[in-house]
Parts: sequence; structure tokens; C-alpha cells
Amino acid sequence: MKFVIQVNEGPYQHQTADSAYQFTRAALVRGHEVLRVFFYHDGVNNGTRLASPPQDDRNVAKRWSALATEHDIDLVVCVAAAQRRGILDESEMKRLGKDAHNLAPGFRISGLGQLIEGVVFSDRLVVFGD
Amino acid sequence: MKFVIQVNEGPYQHQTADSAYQFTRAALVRGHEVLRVFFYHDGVNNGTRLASPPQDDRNVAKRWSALATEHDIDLVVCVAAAQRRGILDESEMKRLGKDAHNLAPGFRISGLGQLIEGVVFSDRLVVFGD
Amino acid sequence: MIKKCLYLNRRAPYGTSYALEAIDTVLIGSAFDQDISLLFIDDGVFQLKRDQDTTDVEMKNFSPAYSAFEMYDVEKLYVSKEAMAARGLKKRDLIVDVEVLSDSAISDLMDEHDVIFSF
Amino acid sequence: MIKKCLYLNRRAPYGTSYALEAIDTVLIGSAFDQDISLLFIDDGVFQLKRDQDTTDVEMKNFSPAYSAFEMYDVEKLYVSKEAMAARGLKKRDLIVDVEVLSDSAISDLMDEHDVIFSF
Amino acid sequence: MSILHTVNKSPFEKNNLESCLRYAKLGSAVLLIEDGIYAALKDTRFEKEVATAMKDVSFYCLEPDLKARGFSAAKIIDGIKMVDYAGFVDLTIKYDKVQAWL
Amino acid sequence: MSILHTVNKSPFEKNNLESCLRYAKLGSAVLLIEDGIYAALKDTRFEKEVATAMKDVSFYCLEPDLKARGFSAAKIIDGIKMVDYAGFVDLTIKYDKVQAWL
Repeated sequence: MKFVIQVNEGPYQHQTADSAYQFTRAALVRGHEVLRVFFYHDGVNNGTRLASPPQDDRNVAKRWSALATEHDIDLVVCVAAAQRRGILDESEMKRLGKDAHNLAPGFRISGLGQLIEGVVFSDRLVVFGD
Repeated sequence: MKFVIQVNEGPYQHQTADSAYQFTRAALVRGHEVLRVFFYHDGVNNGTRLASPPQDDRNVAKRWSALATEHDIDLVVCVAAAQRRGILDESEMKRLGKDAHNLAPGFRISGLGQLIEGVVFSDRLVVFGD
Repeated sequence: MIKKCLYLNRRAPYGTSYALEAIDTVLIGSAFDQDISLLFIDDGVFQLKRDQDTTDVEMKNFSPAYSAFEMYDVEKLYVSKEAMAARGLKKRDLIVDVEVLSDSAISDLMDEHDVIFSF
Repeated sequence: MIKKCLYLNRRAPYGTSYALEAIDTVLIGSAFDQDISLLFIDDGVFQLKRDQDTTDVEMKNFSPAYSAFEMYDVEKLYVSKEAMAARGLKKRDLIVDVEVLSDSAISDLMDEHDVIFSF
Repeated sequence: MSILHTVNKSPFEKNNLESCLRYAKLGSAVLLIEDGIYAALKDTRFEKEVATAMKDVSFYCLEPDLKARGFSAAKIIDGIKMVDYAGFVDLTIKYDKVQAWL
Repeated sequence: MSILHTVNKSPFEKNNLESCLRYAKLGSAVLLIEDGIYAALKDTRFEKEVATAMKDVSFYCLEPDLKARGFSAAKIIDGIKMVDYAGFVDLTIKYDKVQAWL
């Protein structure tokens, strides 16, 4: 089975960002394909490498990055939502004339078309949000 | 009257970040003192200078920065919430061993004590959240 | 490949940005030649209220977009009869022409779609 | 200056981080020698449920903190009788000793405090 | 001490207004803002509950939020007073403290 | 086509479960996750409503979320089945599509 996972909330404030991660990992362990994880709305805040949670707490961005490395999955941050919220990579930084970037490894920035295309070519869309 | 304003949500997803701004501005126009605006929970996401909303939309972080300059108000981002969410200034960047910082002008990072102290020395706490 | 996509709107406008984002997603979806329907239930019916004026809240009024859907061949808009009644709304209060459905017709509508986008 | 501070908890634990943040704020507040009370109404009463085990969700179990409040002289914990009843909770289900209040006693409690911190 | 209660959620979606009214006492006030303004409308499922509560408690509605959502004062339950942001500030001073039902 | 409905909000706080049950048809299923698990408990104000819905619709509860909140299978309405995250994945495949009531 091919999955697309949509994540609508940032880390820590809502458990839904955790649920999305747990579901994605379980699907991969089960041998399914995760075609794409699409970070939408405040979900784009999962993709910052600048987070430093306490030592005894989970590091949500790092956990996603590790999953992407291990299973070669596509972590896409919605560009319009990311621009509004200040999540950007080096090329977005240059394009927008900003002086820093913060996207975590394993994530990429792209448009809503990636969500639609993912849904068209997958078997299931599973949405996690508030 | 002396006010402390607490903001619990980031910009764009929830109107409450807008309401907090409109209230703060109205209080200042009315001649009141805003002792402090305390950004807590996802509210810390109001304080990134990397946001680039569409031209026809409001720029929430810039709007706060302008208000701070104009009225010399104290915009405090909760340090623990900010660390979890990747909002940091240059000194936090160095201390945490990160490679970039994103705090907007006019904001500073400090502890929850600033909220309590503000409440002790003000007349009203007004909370905006989800 | 064409899928039957249902965009499900359950939230009031402005309090959260879901309504605005749903419009963006629908317009992108239309470019992919998908079979698109929009359903408004619960507080989602408030999205279609006429006369929205966001001047004083200094936010963008996105409600004209609903009238532009037709140009993008997005023509199937459904609202819940029960949701309208509970909120004192009549069809003439809405900014666009919609089909009013009973809750059981809505159940059937959800059933017959391939995928549901929740906003 | 000492103010009577009421920390109002209305949310379930873990679904959102408000319960965890409320604990942090209370502990900081206690360092400022304020007169602190904690009130749990609506789903907030679930924060005090015994036997929380977060192993499988990989989140931090913060419920032991409620038992540590006494060391910080945070001793006034109140819960809503009606909220407990609606949720099938008994006093023995809770991790700490609390005072159970009727809704009208809770109204009075809100009234007599100088400031309310909402979580 | 009197309380200004703020409610920013739709009563159709969340229990905030219901909880607020359970605890709001004689002499206190409720200010409806953001999606909370839907509780101020005539002809809804909540009109009766709000009208009953108004016997003890003053009700206000933030007009900028009402207008944004396509409604005007004419659609509001009789006796609910309109305020703008400046009026919101004044209310937080008129009452001794603010309780935000989030 | 059959639907797996997911509900992640407490029924005491939000209307998600109520809306879900209004539209969930015979042969579909409801999976309670996060704060949604409170709807699975015995002896609450919602027990009767859930028990009635169970005549037409299968109910599942995510056990990691139940345990996190201090409850065990013994406190759950009879007939609601427990799943872990792997079981959650299996359910999304067993049913033709997933509708998230957010």
C-alpha cells in the first residue's frame, strides 16, 4: 500500500505531530510505502533544525530527519504555509532576501501540488491535525 | 492602567494572534501602559523575522516589531517554549550550538518569571489563545 | 488518473485559516483535473455567508473566491441542511449557489468519493 | 506584593501541552511567593488521573509533578465535582489529594482571586 | 470581584461558552470575540440559552469580528452591546479581572 | 466505499465525535485516538451514545493513547477493540478511505 501522510500542526503544542510520526514509522515497519509526508498549515514548524527541546524530551524535527534518512521518504513542507511562518531553506532565503535559513535535513520545500499529486498516485491519505 | 498581554498562538493559523495585536494597539492608543507582551506556547512563533507573508496579507512579526519601536513596549518570548520550537537570538544560538538565529527586532527571549513578574506589577492580565 | 476528491469544510472563517487554505488547495486540485466536490458542514457553512467585511480586523477577505470557483470548473458545492438550520442561515444568506443536502445524503456523498481532504 | 493567583486547567493531558506548561508556570509562580491555587474543571480533571503511562506514545509523563507541588508550598488544589461525575471519575482515581468543589463554590473561588491564568 | 469573561470559540464547535456560563455570576460580563460571535446571533440553536444567561450577566460582542463574518448588529440578540477594540480595552478596566475561556 | 473515521478530540470539549456519528454509516468504523479516547470510557456522560452507535459502526481505541492518559482496557465500553500503531495502519487499509474529524 502507498500512503500519503498530512501533518497540520507543529510539534509540542499538539500531540497530533507525534501521532503522525508514530503512524508513519509503523506503516514503514509494516512494509508499506510512504510516498510522501506533507507538512501543511502550522505543520511546517516540524521542519526547523533550530529546535532544542529539553534532553529528556523527544526531538520532533530530528526524529523526522532520521526517518527520512533511514527509509528514504519524501518530507515536503508546503511553501506558502512555510513562507508565512518563517521556515525556509537556502534557496528560499536568497529568493526572499532573508539573512538566515532553518530547514532541517531531509525536508524539502514545495507547493500544494505535491499533496495533490501524492494523493493521486497513492492508495490512502491519512491526515493528522487539530 | 498597566496591562500584561499573553499570546498563546502563532500567526496566521489562529486569529487570536491578530486579536492580541489589535487589543495591544488599542490599549496604547487609549493611553494605557502595556508593561509587557508575553509570547507563550506556539505564541513564540510570532517572533521570527524570517516570515514572508504574501504582499496582500499582514506581516504579523513586522507589525509587532513596529509597535515595539513606536511605543517602547517589552516583547518577551518564553525561552523554554522558544527552544522547543526553534526560535532563537544570537546568544541562544551560540549557547545551544546552533548555526542560525531568527528572532525579529524588538523581541527578547526570557523566562516564565517575566510573565509572573509582569502580572504582579500590572493591573490586568489579558490572555489570547486557542 | 482521476479521483473523486471531496473537500470537507467544518470550520468558521477567520477564527482559523483552514477556510483560506481549503480554497488554495481546491484551486491547485482543479489544475490536476481531479473530480472535485466541496462540502460545507458544521461551522463550515459560515464560510459562505454573504457580506463579509474584514476591514476592521485587517485580514484578507477571501470570500469572493467562492464565486470564482466556476471559472476553474469547480461547480459542485454542497451544504448541510441541518447545519444551516441550527445556525439560522437561509440559502439567500450565502454568497454562491449551492445544493442543500440532508445529513443522510451527505453520508452517501462521503461514501462515493475516493478521498476526503479535511479542513 | 502578593496576589491571589488562580491557575485554571481545562484541558486533557498529552493531546495538547497546556497541562505540562501549567506545571512549569505554577512552579515559577511559587518562587515569586504568590498565593497560588490550582483549579481543575472540564477535561482538566483528567490531568490528575492515576497510572499515566506514556511509554508507547514516547512523550514525557509529567503527572508525578502534581505530587511534588507540596514541596513548593503549592497546596490548594481544587477539582469540579460536576466535571468528575460527567467523566466517571472518583477521588480515588486521582494521583493527589484534592478538594472537590461544586460549580457554585468554583464561581466563588474565581471571584475571590486577583488574577486567573488560563491553560 | 467582578469578572469579564472572554469567549473566542463557536458554541457549535466547542464547550467554551457552556463552561463560561456555568460559572459566570450575577454582575459579571461575557465578551464574544472571534468565532465566539456566533453565540450572539438570533435564530440559532443557542439563542435561548444566551437570552436566559443575559438576565444575570451582561453580554458584549466585538463588532470587527461580527462584520468580518458577514453579520451586522441587526442580526444580534436584543440587549447584546457592540464594542470595537477600544471598547474591549475599556471593558477589561470596567471589570476587576479577565478570564479567557480558551 | 467503507470509511475509517478518526476522532482525536475529547467529546466533552469539541463536537467532532458528535459530527462523526451523524455521518458514519453501517459498515464503517470509528478509531478513537489522542484525546478522543475519552469517548471509549465506561461510566461517562457519553457511554450511552457510543454504545448506541456501536450497533452500526465498529469502534476501535488506540491503546498507547489510552495508557498515556491513565486508563486500561478494563475501563473501556465492552466491544470497543484495542489497537496499537501497527493496528491503526492495518485499519486504514481494511477500510477504503480515512476521514479525519479534526
